[in-house]
Amino acid sequence: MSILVDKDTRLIVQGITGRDGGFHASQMLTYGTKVVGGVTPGKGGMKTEDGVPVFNSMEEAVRATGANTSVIYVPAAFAADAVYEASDAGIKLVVCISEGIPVKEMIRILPYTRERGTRVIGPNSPGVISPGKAKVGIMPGDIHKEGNIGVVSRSGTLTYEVVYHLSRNGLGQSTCMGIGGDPVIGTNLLDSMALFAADDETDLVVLIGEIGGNDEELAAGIIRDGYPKKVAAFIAGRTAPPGKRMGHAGAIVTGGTGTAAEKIAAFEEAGVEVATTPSQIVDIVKGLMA
Amino acid sequence: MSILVDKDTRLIVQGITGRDGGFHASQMLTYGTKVVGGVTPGKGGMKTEDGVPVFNSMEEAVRATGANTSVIYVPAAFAADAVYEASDAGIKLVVCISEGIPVKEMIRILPYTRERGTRVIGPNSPGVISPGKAKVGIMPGDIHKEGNIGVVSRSGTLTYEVVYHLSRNGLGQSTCMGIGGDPVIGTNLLDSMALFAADDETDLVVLIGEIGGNDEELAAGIIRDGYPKKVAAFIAGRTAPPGKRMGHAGAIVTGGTGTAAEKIAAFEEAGVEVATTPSQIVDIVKGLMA
Amino acid sequence: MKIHEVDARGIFSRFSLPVPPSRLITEAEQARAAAGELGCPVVVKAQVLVGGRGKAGGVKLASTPAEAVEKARSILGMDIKGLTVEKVLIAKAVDIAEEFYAGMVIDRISRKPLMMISPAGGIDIEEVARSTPEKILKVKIDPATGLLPFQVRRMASFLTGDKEIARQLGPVFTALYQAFMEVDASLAEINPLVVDPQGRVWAIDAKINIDDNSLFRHRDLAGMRDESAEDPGEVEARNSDLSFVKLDGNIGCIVNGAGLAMATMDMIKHYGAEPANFLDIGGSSNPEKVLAAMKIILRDKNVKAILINIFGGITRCDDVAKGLIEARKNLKMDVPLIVRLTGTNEEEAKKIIRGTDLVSAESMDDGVKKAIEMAGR
Amino acid sequence: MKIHEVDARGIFSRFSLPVPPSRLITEAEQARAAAGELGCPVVVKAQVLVGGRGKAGGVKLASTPAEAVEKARSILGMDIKGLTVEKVLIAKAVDIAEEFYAGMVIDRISRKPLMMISPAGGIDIEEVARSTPEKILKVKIDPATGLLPFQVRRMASFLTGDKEIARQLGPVFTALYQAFMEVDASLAEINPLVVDPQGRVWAIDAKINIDDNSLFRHRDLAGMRDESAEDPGEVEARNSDLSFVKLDGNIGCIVNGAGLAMATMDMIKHYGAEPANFLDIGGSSNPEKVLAAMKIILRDKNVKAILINIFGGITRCDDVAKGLIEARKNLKMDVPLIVRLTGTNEEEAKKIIRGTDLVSAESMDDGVKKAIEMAGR
Repeated sequence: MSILVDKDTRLIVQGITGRDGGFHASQMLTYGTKVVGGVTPGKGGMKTEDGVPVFNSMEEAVRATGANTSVIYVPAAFAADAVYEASDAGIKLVVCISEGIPVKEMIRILPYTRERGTRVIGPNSPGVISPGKAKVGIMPGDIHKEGNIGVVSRSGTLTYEVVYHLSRNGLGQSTCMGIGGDPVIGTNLLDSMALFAADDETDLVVLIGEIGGNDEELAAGIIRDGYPKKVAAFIAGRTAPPGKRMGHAGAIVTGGTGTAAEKIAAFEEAGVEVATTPSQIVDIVKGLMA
Repeated sequence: MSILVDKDTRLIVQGITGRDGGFHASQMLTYGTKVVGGVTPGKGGMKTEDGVPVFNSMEEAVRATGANTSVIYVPAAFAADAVYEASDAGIKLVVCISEGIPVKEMIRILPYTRERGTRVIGPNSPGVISPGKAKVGIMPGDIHKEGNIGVVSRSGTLTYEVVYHLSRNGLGQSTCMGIGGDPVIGTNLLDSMALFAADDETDLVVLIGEIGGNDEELAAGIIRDGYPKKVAAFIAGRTAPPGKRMGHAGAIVTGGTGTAAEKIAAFEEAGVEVATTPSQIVDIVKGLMA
Repeated sequence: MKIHEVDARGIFSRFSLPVPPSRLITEAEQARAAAGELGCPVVVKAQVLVGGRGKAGGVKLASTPAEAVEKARSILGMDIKGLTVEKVLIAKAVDIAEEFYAGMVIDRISRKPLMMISPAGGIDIEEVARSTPEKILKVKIDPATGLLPFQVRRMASFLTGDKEIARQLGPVFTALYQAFMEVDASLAEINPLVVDPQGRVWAIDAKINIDDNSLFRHRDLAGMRDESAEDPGEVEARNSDLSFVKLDGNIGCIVNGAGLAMATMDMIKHYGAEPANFLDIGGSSNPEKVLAAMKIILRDKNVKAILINIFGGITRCDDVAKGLIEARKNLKMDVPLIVRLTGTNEEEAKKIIRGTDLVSAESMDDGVKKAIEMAGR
Repeated sequence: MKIHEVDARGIFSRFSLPVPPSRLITEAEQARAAAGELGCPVVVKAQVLVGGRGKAGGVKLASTPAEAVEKARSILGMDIKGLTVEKVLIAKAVDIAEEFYAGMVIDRISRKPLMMISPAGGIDIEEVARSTPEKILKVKIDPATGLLPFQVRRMASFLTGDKEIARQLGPVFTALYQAFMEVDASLAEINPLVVDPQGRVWAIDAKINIDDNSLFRHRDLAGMRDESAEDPGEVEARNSDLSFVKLDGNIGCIVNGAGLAMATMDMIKHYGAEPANFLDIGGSSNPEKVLAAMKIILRDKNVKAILINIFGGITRCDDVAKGLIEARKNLKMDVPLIVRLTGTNEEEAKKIIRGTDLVSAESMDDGVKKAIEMAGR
């Protein structure tokens, strides 16, 4: 198994004729992902250099290809519409790489997608990869390795950093997912943990959190109450000053809450060891696996 | 068994200090329904003549009484808010007797209540009764009799008429529900049939339809595809002229669709016998029971 | 509630739909100035609350102000499906290159606003739905999000391959949706939505029905009701909070509940006679309502008997009985009154009626049969 | 994005919140006319984008126009938490009988707008939340329905038992919600929301933060940004589409991705040094962005070494390498550049860098250690 994406993933790339969409469509194809089509309104009928057919709308694309998943690489002003369109067309998993969607749009999108049975990852997500099966997103495929560790993270490149160390030390992954750094996201830390809890192939979950919000504290509560998998954690932002947005819209300490110290304390109270540097995750995981 | 209401029903009457709310609260208490409280904003703290405590809000009422059901008798302009408030307070079944809620409110209410796990009956419903167990609504209790027939109807008094004949002929009911005559209602004919299908105590369902919409046609489709209970039907409005709203907001033949003839034909194609007068239902039911 | 085209145009204009300018007139001679101001050619359109005006000759083109007067004169006073034309609209004419249809209703099953568009505009959309349903695209709109850009693109490309026309259609769809929602419409139609030879889009007709249940919060719209276009009994019934529909038979009915009222009419027909009306006195009725109902039915001189069929629930039988006695006292009434009362406070009601000349019926069937028999005498 | 009180008051007024009239001035002498027009007493309020103005002496009462001038003079030019006061607001003063708090945010967990109200107004709401959380009522609002009447009743009765005050609070809550949603706010606060001795409700302070992600559709609001209240490096970074936060250490960082950037800062601290900044060059970065990042960091004379930590994904390592080479060419640069590049197009990048004076690091740990060592030389 694995979660979210695998050999049955049939992917549409929304914004495939853009620079990033085109580049990563190629990369995903090379990795082995079944990229069955792309969508750019007004450019339907053409094919990409890789031979992927382009459609004018998600409805056409899904009808023609039987796609079940989409990944979004469109500018912020059009990204919300791309999520709605994918959900309306019956897509079950939408991975939104695009960043910059206003929070007010997200709070309208998520009830809409839930009503239609669509799961959203992101926005501002690096994507989801089940090594050896499918890659949907922008992460470099070659740093991953098949295995039994689930990785969920609010960050992008920090996740690659952690995965890089895991793989080099022979610790493969079932699925690695970046949930995005915005305050309101389609699939949060808790949702992701529930997915991994139900996955036979995942034996251990690495949680990569950061300052802002209290998802990590809630995750710690779930672990304390009995989570079926082993857990290791890392929290970014110990040195972040309060009141400043640290890149991600959701990474901000406000009114003294959402600090890294609180999150680390919550995990430690729940018996979860928290790494102080990304590479230290390896030692913790090895310890838990032993 | 039975559906929706029974001895575990703990009822709040919304609008209990009004004429209708007060009268029917008494009637329901007399029938044996557990009327645990009432709500009228600004009148909290008093008790009704029957000793039912009145609260200012549904939240207070539910906290104080552990209610799981509410029934609404408030003017149209306040009825939508009463449904929202009940759902927000955690009420699982809201029976809306009030009529005159704009359709645009209903299409906002129903996603709201669904998200919160609340079932709405109505608006413009006469209520729900499980004879011998609980009565939530305005129907005269004494015409009902315990038994194994489920009755679902878009009408109020027409239902009493049919039930009256059933009971006088020894044919008791598991639950009788009026779903309301508006075009957009919380629980439609199909939803009601699904509830009866899952009820052990119901052996036969009497469907009382009328002109307008195509719920009856869809119900006929479900029966044709294999419905687990026997069905008898009645359709009101054979003589209704097209384009005229016949009392109920939803009872109108438009563009040649929604006629009684179409609905009767659909039922007959599905093998359901349709009575020509309310009293004739008795003969059909007796035939099916034999 | 139906409103006149002129009012629907006004609402559409408020939402920036491209409605050609127009003037409403009540005297033929006013057409001269109107046509002069607007510039000819103009269309002269009867303002009546029924469909099929065009076929009935109620819509005519005029190429000069003098011709506009002449056409207005021929239309004013015309009878269209029983309604007299008292007002005509003089509207700037638009040359037509293409005709589309755009309309909105609430979809009862999905419980969502539904926009319907078709490249086959200008004709009866119900006919299109029957004969060529593939020419209608239906798009459900989520009221929480409104009409979304991808839906606008889908609809525009269903109607046209022309990018410039498509660009104009987006705001039309959005405005139609907004107008529909804002005024609590049950129907809003632009038929036809036209493209002129220069490629400009125009909404040259407008139809809006308002959800009656919403009128309590739309005082401005309630004023658009045209009572002259309705049966006087129906107007009076509404003012007394009764539901009434006039029919052609001779047996009047007063019933509580719409379903039971329809079933009563159906039963009259079933036993071989014809109902004179549909009349639902509703729930919570009081004696005044029964009196009002009686007066409305007695307007109709065809009525030979009145059947009162009441099954008490929220309606209390004693209230109805009191109303009947009062009506009997106050109204000149030479038709027999057959009364069937069952349900809440039935015994009190029977006590009130006992000893009067009201004919008591034991059941609905009994009441209907007695009414038919007495009407035939 | 934070906006000044005066702009927040303007937005609140647009939604009919009861904001006392006011005038914005930049010269103390202007206070005389302002106070004269408004009528004394007036409040003289420093317009700075930080909290705690009152405690810092930036808010003063004046009972005559002359006193207003004097108070304005004392506040203009004042330094409040590192910001110089350049504008003051002269607002009509309101006598205070009761002080409430009303605020709105988006609740991250329920993903809904959240209104928070408290009878303990006028003080720091975070302090109330810590010490007496029972004095805060939180109400989640469904954006599909808006604030509902029952929620308004609940909130009003939480604040007051007075019916007349409650009647005024309803429209205040509704307007606060509408303003919050319309301008895509991430925070909107009225603190305090006061009742005067005559029982009238007033919003005497206003605070609004705007969701940065929404600025593309609020050109009018984007103009309310006060760059003078920000670090010049942060302004320059935003204009180059970079995320930058200035800190006090001596090791500059250029990192792709916010999480990795934070982890880099944390690691510098972990190994005993201090980061000079947070800087995320984001995804899809191009050579121009790397150049801009370098320039911003080099403004800070404390910086003794710059660590470039890139893990390529959507960012291509070769783009970054090109930017570095270009920066090296164009910028006067006397600090060492430690470069760690891993991921997409890593090999191409390494080819580009080979043979330059850039210090190559094999890992993040290696890069951080080398940067600390070189900064200490």
